[in-house]
Amino acid sequence: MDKRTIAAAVFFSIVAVFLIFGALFMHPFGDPTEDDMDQYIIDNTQSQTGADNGVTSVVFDYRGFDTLGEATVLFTAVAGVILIFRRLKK
Amino acid sequence: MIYNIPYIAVVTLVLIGLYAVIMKRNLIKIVIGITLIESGVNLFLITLAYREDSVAPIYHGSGMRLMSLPVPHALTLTSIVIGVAVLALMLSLIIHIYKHYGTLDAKEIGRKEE
Amino acid sequence: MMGMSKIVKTMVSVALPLTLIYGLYIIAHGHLTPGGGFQGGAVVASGLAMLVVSYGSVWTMDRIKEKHLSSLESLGAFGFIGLAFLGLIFGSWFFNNFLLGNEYLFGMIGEGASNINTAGVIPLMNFAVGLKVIAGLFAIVLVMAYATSKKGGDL
Amino acid sequence: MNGFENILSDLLVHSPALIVAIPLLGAFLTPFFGKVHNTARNTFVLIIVLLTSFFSFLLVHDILVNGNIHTYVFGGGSALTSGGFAVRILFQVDGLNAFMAIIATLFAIVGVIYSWSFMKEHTGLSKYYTLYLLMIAGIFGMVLTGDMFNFFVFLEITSIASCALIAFYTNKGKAVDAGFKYIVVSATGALFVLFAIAILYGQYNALNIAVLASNIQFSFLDRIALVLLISGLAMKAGIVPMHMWLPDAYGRAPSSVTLLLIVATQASLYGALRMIFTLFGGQLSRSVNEVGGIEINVNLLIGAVLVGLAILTIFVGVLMALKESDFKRMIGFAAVAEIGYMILAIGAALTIMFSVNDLETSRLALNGGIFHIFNDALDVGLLFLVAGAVYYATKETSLNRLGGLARNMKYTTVFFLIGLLAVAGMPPMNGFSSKLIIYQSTFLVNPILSIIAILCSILLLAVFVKVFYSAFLGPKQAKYEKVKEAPKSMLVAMAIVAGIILFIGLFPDIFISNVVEPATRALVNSGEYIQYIMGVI
Repeated sequence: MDKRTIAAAVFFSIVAVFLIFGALFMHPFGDPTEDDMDQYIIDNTQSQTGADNGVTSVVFDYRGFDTLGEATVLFTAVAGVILIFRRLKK
Repeated sequence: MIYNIPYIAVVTLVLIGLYAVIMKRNLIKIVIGITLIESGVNLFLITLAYREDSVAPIYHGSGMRLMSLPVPHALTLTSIVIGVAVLALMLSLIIHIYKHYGTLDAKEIGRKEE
Repeated sequence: MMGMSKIVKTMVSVALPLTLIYGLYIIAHGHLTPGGGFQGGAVVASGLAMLVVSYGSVWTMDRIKEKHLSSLESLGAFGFIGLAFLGLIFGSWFFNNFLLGNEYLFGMIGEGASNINTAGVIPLMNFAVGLKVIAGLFAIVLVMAYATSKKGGDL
Repeated sequence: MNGFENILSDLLVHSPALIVAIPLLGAFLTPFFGKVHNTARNTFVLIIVLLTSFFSFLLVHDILVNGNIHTYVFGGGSALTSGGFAVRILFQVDGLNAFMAIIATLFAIVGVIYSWSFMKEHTGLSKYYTLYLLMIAGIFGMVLTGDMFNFFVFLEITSIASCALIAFYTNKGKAVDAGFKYIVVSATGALFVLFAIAILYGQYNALNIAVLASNIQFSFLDRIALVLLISGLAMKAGIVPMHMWLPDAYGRAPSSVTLLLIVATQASLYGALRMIFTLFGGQLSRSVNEVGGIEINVNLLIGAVLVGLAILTIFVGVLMALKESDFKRMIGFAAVAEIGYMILAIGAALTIMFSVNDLETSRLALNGGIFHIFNDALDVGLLFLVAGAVYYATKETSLNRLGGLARNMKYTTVFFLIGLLAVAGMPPMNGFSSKLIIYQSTFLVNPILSIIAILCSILLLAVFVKVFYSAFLGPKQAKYEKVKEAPKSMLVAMAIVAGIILFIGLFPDIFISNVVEPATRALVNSGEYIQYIMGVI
């Protein structure tokens, strides 16, 4: 047991205690304390976006910019992987 | 208490992952740890979406029943794709590290770098 | 890696078209049923990954270059952001759903009915993202498999 | 004339979106230009960056001169729907965002100019420029967004792009290892951030920063979220317990990439500031806790922890820089120390605000901290550019083998001298003016802190004077007989940064009153940011 392991173990146990307490403080499963924003989306999706699938309307319309970011992340990863495995000599 | 069991599961997953990241020396195990944290967080997001007695937010044939929240579904989708991207990059770096050092042990690599 | 046995190859050649059609179906119906560009793209890409597994990465790399996949992916990404820019031009906001309410293409507002001609730009974006994800995931799998194969190495 | 002004005001409205969208568009198109010709691609990238800078300038100018706050709703419509939900993603830009946007714009331009000759000998340049533009877009997204989840997405774009670029020299095992270390730390940090976002979403069912800030109650779960947010972002900012990735990543990456990495690090720091001062800002001022009959002021606790970490960061950075013999890694450790100075100022501001209740001094400290963000980027950036130029000319980074370069690389030597004086906080340079403010304000917290900070600064000077003496002065070496001065594009890039350093060093007041003050004001008056969205005063 070197010093680094002990420090890591202490850090880990602190995180564990706080997270488990946090889980006990969460609202009961299946009964969110606040759901007004999502209820608004559910009520208005069809008239505002025309889509039948609520999740797709959020993904591509209400939070479309996130999806652009997400597509960019995948693009970045592909570019990165190809860059890493490129041929080094011209 | 019984209603908090999904959250306990989430925290357990996250903690197992965190344990692997900070305690393990094998690079593949570190990557598995990060993936586990990621699954925990995704599970947490999906858990937040559920309302009792609800159906998926698709209108056709739902019969005006209570629907689960759509935003966490969208966030989880984004987060999963990001996870795939990070995983791909980490694994390709590991392939290269193995080519250079012939080992995946973090300590061994540190020694060979000196 | 020279690929797997004949049985596996035959099975893949039977399963591959079905997988592709299923994936494309998921992409096309993204705004109506569970799924969408990402999910359908992942299905198609996994079908193509089957090809890599059964026939070997060198065989696949001889036929499909990662350069072309990368261009295809750029095209998909460009289509996606291009639709967003069209929203800025025709709908006066970036990412505006400018096709909604027109009479010709995807303009209808589907009141409960599963009509594919609905939801404005969402189906088009699904196609763009689908193309992107197919090309992107397949490129990642192909490049990583090629890099670890015996003959391969750097691209 | 009127039509032109109309177009300009239209562009101003759309500029927050375009600043991010144009580099993304450029990144998607770069591979096609790469097929045509190398020069065509480089020109295209430069045009994209200049176009981005134009919109950034338009936006920043309006914010700094007129004091407006800009919002942009993606998809259109008003920011809030009936009932007060921010359903769509918002960009919200105030003084602090504008300040960060200035740094990102400046370094994007300088980095692309520098890359022009610096990278030209390598293969895979199409992908390099693609990732470079993606990193620029990611940084801009991080510093402009007003939505928590959007922040996370851009955080990931930045870290994935920078990880791939850190491992650019794939023939060197150390570079690949540095990239792996970076991606592990930043992926873990980003997942912490996402976890915190999920906790906040589960409680308040909102993702917009302003909406969340107006609802937040500082319950037990909120505190866990705050700690997760700060620790996740601190990992990415390189504060001491998690600093080990930083010198490796800074040192092994190509210098042009390091330039953007500095900005990415500071964007994470900006995120932490935004979370502390805006998201939890309304609650922090009255968060007194009772634990077993003893009253604990949470803010004072945060301030004290920050000050402690900062001193540790400065100390570790300087000591490791003393021992290091690799040129770029040494500058990396100096960068760790410089980050410590920023945290020191912010911690001192929090401590003063809640212990002495002296708003004027705490504002001064914040001014110093924010000013130092800019100065640190410039100083460390210039040093890395010089190190890159030396590497380009000699293909050598070990200080033990470098020597006598001043004869053949005159301009580079001058730029190194400027960077050296600036990073150590010597009078005519910009580092002096910000560090002086930091010393003044920390003196009020505890004189010892201020003395330690000054001593470390002097040590830093000693470190770099040693480098200057051994690498640039000293006897002429036979193997560096034919070393040439760096190419023009690299000299231009260094000259831009050095010129700004000298300008700010000579006229710090102009800069502070026009750029730093609005940022500090935005940071302290978080109510403005929140109420602009909520529409209630």
